[in-house]
Amino acid sequence: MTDQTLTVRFFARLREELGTEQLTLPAEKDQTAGDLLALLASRGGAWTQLQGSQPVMIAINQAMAKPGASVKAGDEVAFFPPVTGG
Amino acid sequence: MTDQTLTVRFFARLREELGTEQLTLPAEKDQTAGDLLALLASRGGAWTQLQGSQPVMIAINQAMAKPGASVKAGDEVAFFPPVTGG
Amino acid sequence: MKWLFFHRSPGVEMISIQTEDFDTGAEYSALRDSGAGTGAIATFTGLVRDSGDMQGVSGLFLEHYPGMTEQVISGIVEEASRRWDVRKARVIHRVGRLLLQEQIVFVGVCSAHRGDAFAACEFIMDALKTSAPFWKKELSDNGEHWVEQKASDLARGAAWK
Amino acid sequence: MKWLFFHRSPGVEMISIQTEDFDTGAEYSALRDSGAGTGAIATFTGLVRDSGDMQGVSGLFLEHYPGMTEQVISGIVEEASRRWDVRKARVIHRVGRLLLQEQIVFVGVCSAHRGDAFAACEFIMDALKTSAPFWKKELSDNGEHWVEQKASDLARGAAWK
Repeated sequence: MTDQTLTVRFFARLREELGTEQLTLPAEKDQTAGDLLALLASRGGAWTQLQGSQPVMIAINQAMAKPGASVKAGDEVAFFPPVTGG
Repeated sequence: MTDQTLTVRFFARLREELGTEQLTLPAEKDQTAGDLLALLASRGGAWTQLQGSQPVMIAINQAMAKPGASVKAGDEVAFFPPVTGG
Repeated sequence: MKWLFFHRSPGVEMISIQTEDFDTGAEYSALRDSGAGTGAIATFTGLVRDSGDMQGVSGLFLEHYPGMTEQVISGIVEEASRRWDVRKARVIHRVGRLLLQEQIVFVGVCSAHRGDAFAACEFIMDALKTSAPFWKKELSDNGEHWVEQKASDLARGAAWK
Repeated sequence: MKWLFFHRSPGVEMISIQTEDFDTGAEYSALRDSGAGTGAIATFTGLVRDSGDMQGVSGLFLEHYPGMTEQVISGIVEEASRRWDVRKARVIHRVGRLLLQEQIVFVGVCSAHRGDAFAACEFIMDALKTSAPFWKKELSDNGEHWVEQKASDLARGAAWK
């Protein structure tokens, strides 16, 4: 069911190193942003850095969030490096 | 002797209330800016405010000074209210 | 690529993420035109400079998260408005490819009092550095390189808490 | 009535006491033109507003102590340059008769880093308020009245010591 998916977006260094700008994943019950990171890291290769030593920032529906925050169908979840604007 | 004088200047409210922009006074030995204020205050009338309750700021040769600073022939001594620029 | 985002009273807050350059003089004029209570206008403009991470930098590429960026900056300006007297605020951040010495960011605050204008302007700028989703990549003849977040920026942001 | 006062490296510091209005955009451009190390420009502009000392204020008359004013401001800018990275600084203060909402003072600082630009700009402005020999008289339909020094200005000046 397309209703039961969530969108994952990547920015900056992560977007480049994963070669991925956007993904659609099935939404699971009781899932957190941290669970998504673990799931994606299990793909191996460049994806392992999502659980590596470098910090990964999380936004859920365009607001900063912590790894323990829950994600649900329809959410837009974004992963990116620490910001460096201004 | 004109060489043995000093110039006294007044600004802002003091200039207006004393009706005086500039004075030439004889320079005395071992004189301080405070001595000048006392001398001028002894003129009476509006001049008494130079030793009144309102603060009087002092500059000697265009640099801020304290009442105990000595003044000598050739100096430019200025008296004015606290500054209010900016 | 240019978004204008108005929040609450129109004209009080202007936030723009844009590729084009901006005219700091025109921004100042727009801040100044805000009624008789105004006594103080503080502005900050950031220019592209070598971060020191890489040799022979010729410019930057700036990426951002459209939509989230505007929301985050709007929240920062709202927080500044709660903490200080802010009559008007304008924030511009450029994205895309920028050469060394080009203007990258503008923050301007108009207030009744100078202490509020300075504090709100600096607060917005510091918060933008640590929480708005922008990322800089340094470009040079030898390649390109994502800029790392500076501990000093995090410390400046945390100092306002 | 306009003095230009250059100190040490020409162009690093510009101080002007003048009756004429000034163009903040042009001042910004003059600050910006200062080489590749520049990353941050902070400006402050003060506008004439009712001090609250008097009803129905229509404007101000500003008196100063020619010669001393420029020396004091130059000393303030030098102190700022010792404490922070200051690539260029420009200070303009108007004197004479000014209407409500007219520009009265400009302080602009160009630096390598934003923290230095903000701190030096605010320091110069605060010090100018407490130690440069300017005096304001408020003008209204009912007469005129010398503005008293504010305790808050003295406190802001002392906070930098």
